Amino acid sequence: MRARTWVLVTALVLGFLLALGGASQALEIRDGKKILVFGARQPAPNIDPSQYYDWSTRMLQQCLYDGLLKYVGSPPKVIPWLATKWEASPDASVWTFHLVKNAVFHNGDPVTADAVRFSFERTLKIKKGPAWMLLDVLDPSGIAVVDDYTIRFSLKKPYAPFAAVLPWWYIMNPKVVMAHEKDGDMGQEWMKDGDAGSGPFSKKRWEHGVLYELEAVEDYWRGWEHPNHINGFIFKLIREASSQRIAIQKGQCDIVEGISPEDFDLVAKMPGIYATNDPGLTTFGVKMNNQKGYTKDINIRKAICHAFDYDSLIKIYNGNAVLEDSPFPIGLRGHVSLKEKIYRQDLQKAKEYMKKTGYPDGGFELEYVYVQGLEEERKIGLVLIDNLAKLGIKVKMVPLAWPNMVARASKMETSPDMMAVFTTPIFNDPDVVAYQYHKGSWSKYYGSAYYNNTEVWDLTDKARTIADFDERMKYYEKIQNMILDDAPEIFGMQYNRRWAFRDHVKGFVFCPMRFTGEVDMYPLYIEK
Amino acid sequence: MKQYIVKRLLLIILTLCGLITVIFLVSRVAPGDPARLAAGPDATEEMVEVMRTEFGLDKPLVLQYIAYFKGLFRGNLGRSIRTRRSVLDDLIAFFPATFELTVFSLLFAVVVAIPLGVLCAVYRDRFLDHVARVFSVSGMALPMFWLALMLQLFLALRFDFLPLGGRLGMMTEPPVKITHLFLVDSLLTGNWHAFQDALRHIILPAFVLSFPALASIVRVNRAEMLEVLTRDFITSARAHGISKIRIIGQYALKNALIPTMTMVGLRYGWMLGGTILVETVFDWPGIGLYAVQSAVYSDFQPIMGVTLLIGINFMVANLIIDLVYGALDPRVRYE
Amino acid sequence: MNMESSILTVKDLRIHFDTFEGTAQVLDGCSFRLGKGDTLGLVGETGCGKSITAKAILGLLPVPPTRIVSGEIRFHGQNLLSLSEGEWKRIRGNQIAMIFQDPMTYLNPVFSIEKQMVDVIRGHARHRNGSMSRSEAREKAIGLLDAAHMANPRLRIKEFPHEFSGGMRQRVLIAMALAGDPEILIADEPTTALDVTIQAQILRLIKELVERFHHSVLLISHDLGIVASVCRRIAVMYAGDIVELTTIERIFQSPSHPYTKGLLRAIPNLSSREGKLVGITGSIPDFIDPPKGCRFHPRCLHAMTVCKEVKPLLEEIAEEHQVACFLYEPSWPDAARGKKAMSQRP
Amino acid sequence: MNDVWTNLKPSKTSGVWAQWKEEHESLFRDIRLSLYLFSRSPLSVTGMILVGVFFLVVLIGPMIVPFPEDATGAVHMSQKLMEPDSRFWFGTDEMGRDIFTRVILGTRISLRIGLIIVCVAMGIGVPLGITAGFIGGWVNEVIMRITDIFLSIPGLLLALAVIGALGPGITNSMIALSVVWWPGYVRLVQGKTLSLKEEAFIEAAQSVGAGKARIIFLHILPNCTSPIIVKASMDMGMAILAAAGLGFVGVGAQPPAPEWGAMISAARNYLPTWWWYAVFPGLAIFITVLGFNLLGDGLRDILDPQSRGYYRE
Repeated sequence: MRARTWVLVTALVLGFLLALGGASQALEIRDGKKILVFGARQPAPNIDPSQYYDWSTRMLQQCLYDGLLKYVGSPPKVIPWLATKWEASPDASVWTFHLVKNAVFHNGDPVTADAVRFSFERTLKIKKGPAWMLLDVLDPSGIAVVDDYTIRFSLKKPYAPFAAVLPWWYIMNPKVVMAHEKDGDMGQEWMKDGDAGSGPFSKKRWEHGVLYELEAVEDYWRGWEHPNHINGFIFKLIREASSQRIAIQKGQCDIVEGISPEDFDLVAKMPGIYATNDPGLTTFGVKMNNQKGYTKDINIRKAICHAFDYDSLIKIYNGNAVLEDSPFPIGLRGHVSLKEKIYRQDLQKAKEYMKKTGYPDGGFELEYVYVQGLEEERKIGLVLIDNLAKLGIKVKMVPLAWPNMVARASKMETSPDMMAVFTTPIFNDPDVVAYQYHKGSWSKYYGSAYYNNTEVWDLTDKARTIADFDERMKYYEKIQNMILDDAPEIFGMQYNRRWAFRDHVKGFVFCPMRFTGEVDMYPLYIEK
Repeated sequence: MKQYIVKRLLLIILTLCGLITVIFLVSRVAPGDPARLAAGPDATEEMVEVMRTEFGLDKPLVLQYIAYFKGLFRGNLGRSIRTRRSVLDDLIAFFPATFELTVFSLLFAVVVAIPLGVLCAVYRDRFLDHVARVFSVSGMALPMFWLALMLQLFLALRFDFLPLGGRLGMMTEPPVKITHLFLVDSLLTGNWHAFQDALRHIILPAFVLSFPALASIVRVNRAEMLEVLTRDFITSARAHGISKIRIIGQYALKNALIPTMTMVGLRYGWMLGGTILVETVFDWPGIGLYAVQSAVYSDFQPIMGVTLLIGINFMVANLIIDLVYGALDPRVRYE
Repeated sequence: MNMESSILTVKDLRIHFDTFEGTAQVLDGCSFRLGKGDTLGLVGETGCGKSITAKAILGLLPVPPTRIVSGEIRFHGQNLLSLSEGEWKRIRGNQIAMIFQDPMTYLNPVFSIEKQMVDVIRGHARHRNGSMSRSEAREKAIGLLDAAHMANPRLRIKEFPHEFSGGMRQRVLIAMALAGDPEILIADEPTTALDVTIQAQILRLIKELVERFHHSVLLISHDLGIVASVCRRIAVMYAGDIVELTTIERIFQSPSHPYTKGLLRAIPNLSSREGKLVGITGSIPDFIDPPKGCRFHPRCLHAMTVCKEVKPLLEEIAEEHQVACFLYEPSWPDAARGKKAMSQRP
Repeated sequence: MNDVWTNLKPSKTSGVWAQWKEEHESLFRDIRLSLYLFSRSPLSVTGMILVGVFFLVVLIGPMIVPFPEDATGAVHMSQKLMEPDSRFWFGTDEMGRDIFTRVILGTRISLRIGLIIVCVAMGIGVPLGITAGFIGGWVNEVIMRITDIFLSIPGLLLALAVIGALGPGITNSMIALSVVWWPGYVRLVQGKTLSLKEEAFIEAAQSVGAGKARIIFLHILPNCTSPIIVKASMDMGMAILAAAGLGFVGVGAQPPAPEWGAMISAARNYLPTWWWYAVFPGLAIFITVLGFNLLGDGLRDILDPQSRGYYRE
């Protein structure tokens, strides 16, 4: 009797579950609108363009807001957006921009020079997010509204890359922002979830920790490139690589950003799915503390550079990466290939360098600090343990939460022996990378090497004041060579940026200036 | 009775204060520099300072401590550095999910475990009993997170009838927020589609979360039943010709339920802890997940918030259990 | 007393009790009869197997660990040991009811007296295949409590066991026992758990009720006095055997079995629950390997060689007087008797 | 039944020393009973065997594993994520390391975790518990209130908070778990001590003027051991489980240590295709914890019957 009841119960339960069983759908067509689903690992809890940016945040900002200029394509080009054209004074210190006349914010207000001034001022005053990019070259006082559709920036000092920065400074609607000001916070509280933009998409559903839904502004002032453009998309948080892979495989997502290299190769072969594979500008390097501990000794640094198995980097990415051949990323404006000079694994050389040090056969331990939970960095650390063991150097893996890592890097004394760092040039100009080796970058996470070469610094300072690029190139070639000779870090690789798409998603344009998972949703369209 | 509850509540508040102090002290051991994270990686020193003042991290520890309490009374739990939002807002956003999950799991566990426990006691050392015992012992040995992964692997992937994670399908409009518990709200608003979807999503996580609880409640209930069934009043009941069903289902069970209740209360707390793991696996947007992410980020205000909230929950739950005692056992008096 | 009039016959009942140390032979072939309106007292030290006998009669022994090895219990000629659980229910409370040792533990602590009594009463009603409403049952319960001399039952019936004194609870239990007005009332040490003054009241109550309702009574006690005050006949039990079976008068006039004599000598301190007789040296033997032959012989002053070998059986030594002791075997030594005795052993 | 039992026992007699004798007589009897019960419960025996195997593996692990270096940081990118076969019984992981090796050597870490946490917890909890129970009064109040604070939230959460502060790592997670584990022992021991204080033989001992220390060490402690042992054996399993949990959310043991929880969390990214990576470490945890739980169960049934089918944290 018992047995039977149990069988019955289980049967019922199973039946119930099956009854619940629902088919999982691909692209959602909701009352004729084409809504994409984008699977992302990282939330965007604060989308105020003046307060914060990271890849997920900026992806949404790019949808809700417009900048004066915009980065598109690979190699990245800066194209006019809210600005139609611009002029720079020969010494790169005064910049004038002419705005389009037909741009409107989501609430219908026109986008005017005032709005532009307000937006730049706001960011500079709040001193958060992108502020650092211009903080020491631009003062609010330096921003002049010439007429409704013309604005002029007079910089404190010449700054050649100025235009390259502007795509990341989004224009907000002063009326909307100030309408929500609370005790002089310039609307910071409200703008966390607010929408004061003129971008191609507007806010629809905001469920923090779950998803964000945006819908297309059908009469976007710049129009849409394709008649079948998407009518909106859901930015869905799927924190696990494996879950993302399943989501795309089952068609619960139309685009996913973060699945493991192994999985990318698998899904790429699946019917109904394609995966892009584009060389990125993000470099991986293991910064070594040039001024403290064992790694102060250039020979030890060179020994390490020669001991490291660079091919394993490629293997970790299943072949979807290229090794750096210079301190500057391949594909960045001003990069010079130093193939014959760059360090490659050569235990012989490595051992020779070790001989020149006080520790011919190692016998000491180095810290390898990396970001808690970053798969690739963890794997690379494991490779280091394996490789440096051959020099008798022990490696201690120290995963840290990002803030703690940044904190450690902020002081020369605490900056780790070796620190895994991914860096993406924030704008397409050699200065942005060169400056990482400048004293000015000390105490920044990308300056954690505390690279110390006054000559390089002077060259960098000089180069950024020259308007003519070919002239500047000479400096940067020199800089790249000098940095390489000092072996301040293990120059690693640039991994390929990959996304997996359901194949009805078309029109994706890759741009290496965008961060890791960031996709420009504007040009996407559906073809079924 | 009234004084009893008041006294208990006071005690709870006292404990909470202690809790806050402990966590606060712990939190300030943290090596990290929250302000720097808040400012963002590229921030200049100047920008970091802006953040530091904004988060009040520039003040000495004691002042921060006092400030925290002050804020507490104004319902201000500080701000999360990771999400850059007020912790209170985050908790309000995430707690209902956790609450729904734990309560659902607990109900499930109780409803299944108590009859099962009784059956095991009645059919002691018979097939069912052995099965249930093996199951209940292993129930407590199974790593929740692993069980979760395996279920995802085999149930959700192999046969496609249960969703992998989340609280609702992303295309399902969440029901009108009344209690913020999707299952309840969708029923209240008669939104059958949402209800079905919510149910489908909660089954796996709830099952995993309830598994250990189920196991231990079965054990306790079985043991209690066995013990009660040997008591004299059972013998006398039999001697007076009371039917077996009534003896087991009423005379014995009501006695056995008393200790079982304690375990239930205890388990509620453990479940709240378990959400840390389960929510991580099932991407369940609750405070467990919130806590983990905050911890990994050593973002402390949220951790304190969560600790506080769960502490309150746990203690109130136990208070309720103690009150349930009264209903079950006439001998209990509240002084 | 003759076979026909007896309604309950216990014959050669052997009960074993499995412990991890071995099998305890707690009842070793005990036999007695109970006639209509008869009142029999079962006396012996604590743990001589009295309660077990009682529980056996109601089929309340937990199986395992107890095993009824042999013998039969006949109620109106029907062997109770062959009954199914379902049939038992009809007997229990309806025909044979029991009053228990310790009123503290025999009432369910989490239910009101009302509920417990109502359940019992309606249960009986159902067995008499006529159902009864809660309110009716309640009225009857109140009546019974009243009969058991419970002060204002109508109020107190609502209360829970822990709100009653020991004596009161015993009254409740008695009332419950009467609920199905049974033919046989088994009272297992009904007063031991109570203090002396209450004891008297309860005994008086039982006597009164017996006279009123003409139950047959099996009163189990370690206290000769108590038994004497209620019963007409008495069976003395030692270590699972009935050693002497006779009327109250005779037991006091001419106690025959050495153990009985010991008991009488020991009366004063018998009620001290030490399970040890001052009148007799030594204490109850180990049930797991009991002494061969007469179980009493290790403590017996008159023990003969035969006692160590052969187990004596109950023999009529006078009208309504049976003793199990070789001292009263007229033609001893007699191999045949010995053999007969032997052949009786399993 | 009861009266039969009382008679199977030797009759009581009064007096301290006689009582002592009785204590011991019953002790032997208890031991006989224990062995009998234990051998009669298949589950307990299974537990015993599982734990035995566990310790065996801890001891001979390094001798039997095919690729010991894989547990200490060797990587073989060329053979990553290979299916289980005759060479790699459990397959290989994302760095081409032999999962079998790592699972086997993982036992050592788990054992260390379990032992340290339980020992520290006992080291803190037992003395506090006895002090609280024995001295009583405000001392008791203070200790128990503090204990309550720690028991007022789920252990895992508190541990998480502590780690959040100390930073991830196996040592820190052990510290964190010890911090949340001791209150259980305080509760247990304090309760036991209180009840023992009432016991006749303690009072007797006091009446004959035995010193506090003497009473604690000769009477109270020995009588607390059974429940402590039982809890400890249970906690071994639970501690291992908890540590694995922390490893899984990524704040526990760190690479290249072959800690099971951490292995599973790394393996997550390779589900479902490379299922074996996640499956085997999980099984290892399960079997180990199961062993300790069963053993604890068995022990409790025989050593500490009054605590019946379960114990409380």
